[in-house]
Amino acid sequence: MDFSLTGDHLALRDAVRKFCDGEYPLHQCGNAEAATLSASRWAALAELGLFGLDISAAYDGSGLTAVEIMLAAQELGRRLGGGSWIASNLPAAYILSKAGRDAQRSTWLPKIAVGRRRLSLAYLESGWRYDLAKPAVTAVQQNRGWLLNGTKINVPGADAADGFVVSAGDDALFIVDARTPGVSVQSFRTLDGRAAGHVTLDGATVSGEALITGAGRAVLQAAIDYATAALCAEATGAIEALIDLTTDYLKTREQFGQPLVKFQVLQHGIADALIDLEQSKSMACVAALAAGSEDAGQRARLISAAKVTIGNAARRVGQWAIQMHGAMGMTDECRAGHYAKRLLVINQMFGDASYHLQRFIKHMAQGNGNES
Amino acid sequence: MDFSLTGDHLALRDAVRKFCDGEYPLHQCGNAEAATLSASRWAALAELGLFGLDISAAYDGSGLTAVEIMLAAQELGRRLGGGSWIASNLPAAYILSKAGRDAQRSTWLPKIAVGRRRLSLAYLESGWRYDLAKPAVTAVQQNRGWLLNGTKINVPGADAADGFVVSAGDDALFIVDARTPGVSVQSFRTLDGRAAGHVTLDGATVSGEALITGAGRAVLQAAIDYATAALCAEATGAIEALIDLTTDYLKTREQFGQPLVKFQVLQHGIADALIDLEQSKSMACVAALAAGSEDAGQRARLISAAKVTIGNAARRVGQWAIQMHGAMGMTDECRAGHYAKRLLVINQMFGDASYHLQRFIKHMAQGNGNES
Amino acid sequence: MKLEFSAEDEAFRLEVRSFVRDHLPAWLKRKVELGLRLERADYVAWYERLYERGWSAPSWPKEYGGPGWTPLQRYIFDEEALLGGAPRIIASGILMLGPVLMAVGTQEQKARYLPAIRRSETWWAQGFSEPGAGSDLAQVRTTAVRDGDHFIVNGHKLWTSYAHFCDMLFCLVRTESSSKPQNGITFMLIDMKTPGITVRPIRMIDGGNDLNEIYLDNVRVPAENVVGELNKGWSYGKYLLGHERTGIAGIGSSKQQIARVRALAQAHGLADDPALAARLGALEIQLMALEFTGLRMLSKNQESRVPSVEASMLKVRGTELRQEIYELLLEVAGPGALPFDEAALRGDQGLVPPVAPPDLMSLAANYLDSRKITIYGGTSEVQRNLISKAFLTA
Amino acid sequence: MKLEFSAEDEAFRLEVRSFVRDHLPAWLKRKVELGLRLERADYVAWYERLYERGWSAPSWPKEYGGPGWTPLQRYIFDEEALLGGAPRIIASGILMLGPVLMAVGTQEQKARYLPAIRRSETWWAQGFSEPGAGSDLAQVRTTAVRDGDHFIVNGHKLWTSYAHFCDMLFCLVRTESSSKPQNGITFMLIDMKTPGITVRPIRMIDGGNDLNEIYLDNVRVPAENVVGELNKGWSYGKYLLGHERTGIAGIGSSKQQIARVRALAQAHGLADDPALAARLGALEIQLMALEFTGLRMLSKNQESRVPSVEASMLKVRGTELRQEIYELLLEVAGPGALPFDEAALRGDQGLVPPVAPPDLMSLAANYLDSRKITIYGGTSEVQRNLISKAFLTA
Repeated sequence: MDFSLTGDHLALRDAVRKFCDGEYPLHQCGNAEAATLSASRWAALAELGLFGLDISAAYDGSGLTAVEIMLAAQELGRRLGGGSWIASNLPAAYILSKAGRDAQRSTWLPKIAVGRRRLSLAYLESGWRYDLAKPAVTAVQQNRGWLLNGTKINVPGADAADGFVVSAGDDALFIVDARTPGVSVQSFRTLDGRAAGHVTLDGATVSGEALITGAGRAVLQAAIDYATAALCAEATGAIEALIDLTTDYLKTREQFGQPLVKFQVLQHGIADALIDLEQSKSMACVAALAAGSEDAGQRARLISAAKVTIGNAARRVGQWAIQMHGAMGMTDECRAGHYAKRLLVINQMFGDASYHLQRFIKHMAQGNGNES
Repeated sequence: MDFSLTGDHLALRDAVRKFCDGEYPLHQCGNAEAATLSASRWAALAELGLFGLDISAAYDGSGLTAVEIMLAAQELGRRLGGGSWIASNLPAAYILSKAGRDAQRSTWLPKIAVGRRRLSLAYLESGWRYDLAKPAVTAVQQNRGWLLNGTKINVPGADAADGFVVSAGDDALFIVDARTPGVSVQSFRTLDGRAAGHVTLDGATVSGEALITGAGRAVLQAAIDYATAALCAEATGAIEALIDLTTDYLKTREQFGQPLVKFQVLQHGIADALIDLEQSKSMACVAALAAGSEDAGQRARLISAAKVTIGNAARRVGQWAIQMHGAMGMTDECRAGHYAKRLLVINQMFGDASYHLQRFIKHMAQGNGNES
Repeated sequence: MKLEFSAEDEAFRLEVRSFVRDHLPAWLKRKVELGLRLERADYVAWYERLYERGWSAPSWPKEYGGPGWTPLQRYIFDEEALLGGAPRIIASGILMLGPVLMAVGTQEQKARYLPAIRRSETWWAQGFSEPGAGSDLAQVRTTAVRDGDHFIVNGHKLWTSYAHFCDMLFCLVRTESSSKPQNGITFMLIDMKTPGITVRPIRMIDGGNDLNEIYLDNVRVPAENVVGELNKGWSYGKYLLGHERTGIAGIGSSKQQIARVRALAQAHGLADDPALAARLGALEIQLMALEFTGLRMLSKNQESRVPSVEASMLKVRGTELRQEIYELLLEVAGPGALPFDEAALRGDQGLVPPVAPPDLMSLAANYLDSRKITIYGGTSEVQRNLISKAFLTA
Repeated sequence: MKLEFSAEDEAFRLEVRSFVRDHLPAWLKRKVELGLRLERADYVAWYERLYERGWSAPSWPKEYGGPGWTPLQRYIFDEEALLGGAPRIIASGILMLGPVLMAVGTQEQKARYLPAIRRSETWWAQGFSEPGAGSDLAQVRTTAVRDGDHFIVNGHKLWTSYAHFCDMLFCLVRTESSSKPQNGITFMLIDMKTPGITVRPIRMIDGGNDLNEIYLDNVRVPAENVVGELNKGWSYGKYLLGHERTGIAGIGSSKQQIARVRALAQAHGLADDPALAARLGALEIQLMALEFTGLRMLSKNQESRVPSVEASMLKVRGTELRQEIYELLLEVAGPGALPFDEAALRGDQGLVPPVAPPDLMSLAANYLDSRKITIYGGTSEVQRNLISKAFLTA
C-alpha cells in the first residue's frame, strides 16, 4: 500500500506539463481544433512519447504502466489536451497489446507508438447505454475472410483514424483498415468540440487475419476499464485547473466593494472543491493501479468507485465554477465552460456516476467487501 | 385551490398559542413530564377544547376538521406540548368516529372530548417497520366475546390510557378497556421523554360489543394518515421554533470578535432553514386537506409527499440547529436538542422519509400524476 | 381552505388547454419539446395566436388590453401553455417594460408603445447590466447628457438578452453624478436603429447567442423618451425587477421538463429503473412542495415569516430544483447526449442522418443553458443574502 | 505505487486481528457492538490487555514504551481493532499529553507521568475550553498567580471530556496578561484531588455525561507542574491539537459502523432493499475515497495542494461522512429506535423485558452523540475557513 511517486514519475509529469503549457495556451484551451492543428498536435504528442508509454519495448514503446498513463492524462486534463487519445486510441492499442496476433502487433504497435498510425476503438452502438451488449454489427465468415455489416457510433477521432478495433458478431473483435471498401465515417463534433464519428460497415470485407484471436467481451471490458482509469486521471487534472482559474477569478472580480473571494460562502465553496480534488486524485491513483489487476471483479469494483467519485466531483466543481463566474461563466469566451463541457463528456463516457454506482454494488456483493 | 385562513382559524391559532406560551415555558420545554404534571396538562388541554375539535357536535365535540387540528398541532409543536394526543389518542378517536358502533361512540367520544377518558391506538407489533401487516395478535371468537392474545408495542400514552383501539386477527379492530383482566402495560419513555408502553394482551377477553364494526385495515390506514398529517403540522411548528431559538443564539453568541450571525455561511444556513420552513408549512396544509379526502390513493400520495418534505426539512433543520449551537447544542440544557429529538421521533413514527418516498412512487404510478 | 380548484378555474384550465391544443403550430410544439433554440419568428408565431385570443399579455390588466386574469388564472395559463408544449413568454416588453409604463409612463408613451408590445410588433431589449456591475443597478456608468431636446448617450451595456432581434431598448443611464449612487439615474427608451448603436452577440457556453453587448457611441435620444421623472430611474428599475412574481418559481417549466424525463425514460427503456424512479419521485415531491408554497403565499393570512423576500425564496428553490431536473435529463440521455450539431439545435437541417436521436440531441445544450437560471435575476448567493438579512432585521 | 499491503504489513494485520480476537473480552466486544456507553473500567479492561502486549500507546515511539509503529501500522492497528469490536483509544494521556511531554517535558515529568499513562493508571482530562471561548485557545481567562513554589489557579473550564473519571488535568492557564492574547498562556498539570476543584458533569443530549465543567477555586499547583516554558503554553496547545493525524478521518470507526449497517440490515430483513443498497454503496465509495486520500497523503511526493490543512480536509470529510452513516443506521432501526432506556444504554439491566431489540436500542443515542464530531476539535465551519484561507494565501 503505497502511492509514492518516484523521481521518474515526477520527471514524466513535469515534461508533460511543460509540453502542455506550450502546446495548449490557457486562453484558448478547449477550443475546437481545425484538422491541421489537430494533426500537428498529434505529431507533437507522439514526439513527446505519450503514445508509446505503455507499449512494450519490443514494439518500440516505453513498456511502462497505467500509472504513467495516469500522470500524463492528468497533465493533458489540465489543459484540455490530447484529442481522442485516451478515450479511443489508448484502449484500441491496449486490446492489441493484450490479445492481438503477433503480426497485428508488429504491424500496428510500432507505428502507433511513434504516431504514424491511429487506431480507434469502435464498440458503441445505437440504443446502448453503458453495458456491453451483443453487437448488432454482424460478422459472417466468407471465403477466408469476414463480411462486416452495421454501424458503430460515437467513435472519438474517427475521422483521423487509419483503422478501427471493431466488436462484431457473437463475441469477436476485428481490426478494420479505414480504407477498406464499404467503411465510411460520418464525422461530427462532440459537446467538448472534439472530433468524433459514426463508423458504418456496409459489406466491408476483411481478411481472416483481421480477427483478434483470444479477444472477446472480457478483453473489450478490460480495455474500457483501462481507458476509464485514464479518463479519471484526465478529469482530475481538469478539476484542478478549473479550481485554479475559478479562484483566480474570485480574487480579481469585485462585487459590493470587495473581491468576491472575501465572501465566506464562496470560501467554503473553495474548501469543498479542494476536498473533491484530493479525493479525485486519490481515486485516480486507485483506478490506475486497478487497471493492471488480473482480478476482473476487483478491477470493476475499484474503477467504478473511482468513476463515481470523480464523476460526482466533476459535476460539482463544473457547476460551481460556472456559478462563480456569473454571467461571464455562461459565455464561450470563458474557459470555465470549456472545462465543464469536457468533464461532462468524460462523465457520460463509459458510464456515468449512477451506472458505476450500480456496477460497484454488483461487484461489492460478489466480492468480500474488503480491498485490503 | 385556496389556503386562506379565516378569522376563526386565526382565533383558534392564537388561543392555542397563548395557552402553550403559558403552559409550556420555553426554558424547560421538552423536559420529561412527571405523571402529575402530565395529568394536569391533559386537563388543561381538554379545557382548551383540543380533544373535541374534530369530534361531532352530536358527541359534544366542535365538529371541525383536520385543518383546525393542523392549526392546533402546529402550536403544540412550537412548544413541544400535547403529550401523546396527536400520535395516539387522535387517531383512536378518529377510528371511533369513522367506524365505531353508535354505542361505542356515545360511550367514549363525549368523554374523550372533555378529557375524562383517554383512548390510545395500539397497532404496531414487534418486527414491523411501517407497512401494516397482518397482526400477530390473535382474536378468537369465544362465547359471545373475543379472546385476545399478543403484544402491541410503542403505544404513546399507554400508561395513562383508559382503553386501547387494538388491531387483531385477520382484519379487525377492537376497543379494549385498560382494566380488562389480562391487559398489562410495560411503561417506558421514548427518545423525546414522552411516556409510552408496550401493551400485552394475555388471554384478555372482551365482549362482542368491543368489535369495531366496519373497521379494518383501510380505516386503520386512514387513521394513521390522519395522525400523520397532524404530526406534519406539529413538526412544522417545532421547526419554526427551532429556527427562532437558533437565530436568537447566533445573534447573541460572539466568536472571533463578532456575533456569529455576521458570518455569511451561517446566514445562508438561516435562509435555507426558512425555505424549508415555508415548504413544510405548505405541505402541512396539503396533508390536512388530504386527510379528509375519500380517495385513498390521492390521500396516500399527498400525505406521503408531505411526510417526505417535512421529514427532510426536520432532519436538516434539527442537525443545523445543534451544529449552530456548538458544544452547547450537545447538552440536555439547551432546547435545540429537545426539539431535534421530538422531530426525530416524529420522523420515525408512521414512516420515515425513505418509506414515504417509496409509498409516494407507488401511488404516483397508480394515479394520473396530476393533482390539479 | 381547499385543494380543489373552483369550477370556474377548472373551466378556465380546460379552455386554455384546448386553445393550446388547437392553435399551437405542430412544428413549434415539436421544436419546444425537442429543446431546440427559438428565434423571434418562433415566439411571434405563438404570440400572434395569443394576441388574436386576447392573451398575448397575460399579466396585463384589462384597461391596457390584457386579459385581467387573477394570479391563479395566470398560474393556470402558464402551466397549461407550457405542458401543452408552448414556448415561454420571454418578451421583456410584456414582462418588464409594460408594467413600468403603466405605472409612470405618459399617455403618449402608453399609447405609442403598449399596443405594439401586445401585437408582438415591437420587441424590447433590457439594458441594465454593465461591465463591472453585476446585479447592482446603482453602478450604472452609461451617461446621458442633455443637448437641446435630446440626450447624448455614451456607454456599454452587457448581457442584454435577445438584443439581436429587438427593435427598442429600455435602459438605465446616468444623468447626474451623485454622492449616493442610486440617485441621478434615468430610465430611458432608445430606438435600436439610432446611429451610434453597435450590437455584438456573445457566443454562449451552449453555442447559442441569446445575450449581447451593446455599445452606445454618441447616440441621440429624444427627451420625450425619458420614462417617469428624471434621475428617478433606479426606483423604476427596482420596481420592474420586483414586479414579476407569478412564474418566478418556474413551476410550469419544471413540470414541462419532468414530463420530458418521463417521456424519455419511456422511450429509451428506463421506465422500470428503480433508481431513476426514486430520483424522479423525490423531484416530484420537491416540485409539489414548491408549487403549493407559491399558491399558499397567494392566500389570505398565509404570508411567510418574511413577506418581503417570498419571491427570493421561490426563485432560489425553483431554479435549483429545475437545474436538478436538467441534470436528470442529461443522465437519462446517456451517451446520446454527446454529439453536438449546432445547425440541428437551431432547428435547421443539421447533419444527415442526425448524429444522435433527435430527442436526446439537445439535452446537453439545455443542461448547460440551465446553469444561467441561478445567476440571472440575482444569483442564488445574493438571494440567500437578501433572505437572511430580511429575516434578521425583521 | 501499489495497492497491496506489503507482506510484512499483511502479517502485522493478521497478528493484530488474532490478538483482538483472542484477547478482547466478549462482554466488552458486545457492549461496543451494541453502541452502549463505556466507562473507565471498560476502557481499562481493554487497555490493560494492550499494555501486556506493549500496544497500549500505539502512537508512541519505542523509547517511551510505545510500539514504534509506522503510520501504516498504526492505521492497520486502528482498523483491525475497531473492526474486531474493540473500544477506541480515547485516553487523552496517550493521544494528547504524551506527545507534549515527550517534546518539552522535563526528565522528571516524563518519568513520573508517561509510564502511568501507558499502564492506564493515570487518566488525564483536557482543560482547554472555557465559557465564552470556543475553539479559540487564546481566549483563556483562567488565571495562575505565582505564590512561592506554587501557583494559585482560579477559573472555569468547560467541555472537559471524561473529567469525572480522570485523575489529572492538563490545561492552559493565563500567567501573564499580554496585548497579544496568544502570549502569557502556560501549559500546566493539575491533580484532580487538589482542594478547590469542583467537577460538575454536564448532562448531554443523548442522556450521557461524557463532558464536564470544572471550577477551579484557589487551587494550589506546584510550580514543577508547569510544562515547557512559562507563558509559551499556547504553542504547546496548538502542537497537541495538530499532532494526532492518524485517525482524524475516523476510517476505522466508519468501517465499524458500516459493518453495523450491514449486520442490522441482514438481521432485520432489509438486506435486499435496493434503496438501502444504493445508499450503502455510495457511502462505501465515499469512505474508500477518503481512506485512500489519507493513505496517499502519507506517501512520498503526494502531498496535497495545501499540505498544512490536510488534517482539516480529512476531518471535515470524515466526520460528515460518519454522521451520514449514523443517519442511515437510524433509518435501518425504524420504529425500534424510539424507546429510550438509560439504564440499558449504560449496560445495566434496564427494563425487563428490554423495551426494544438490543441491537436497535442505542442507535438514536449514538446518532445524537455523533452530532458532536463536527463540532469538537474545530467545527466544520472553522475547518473550511482554515482550508480556504491556507489555499488562498499559499
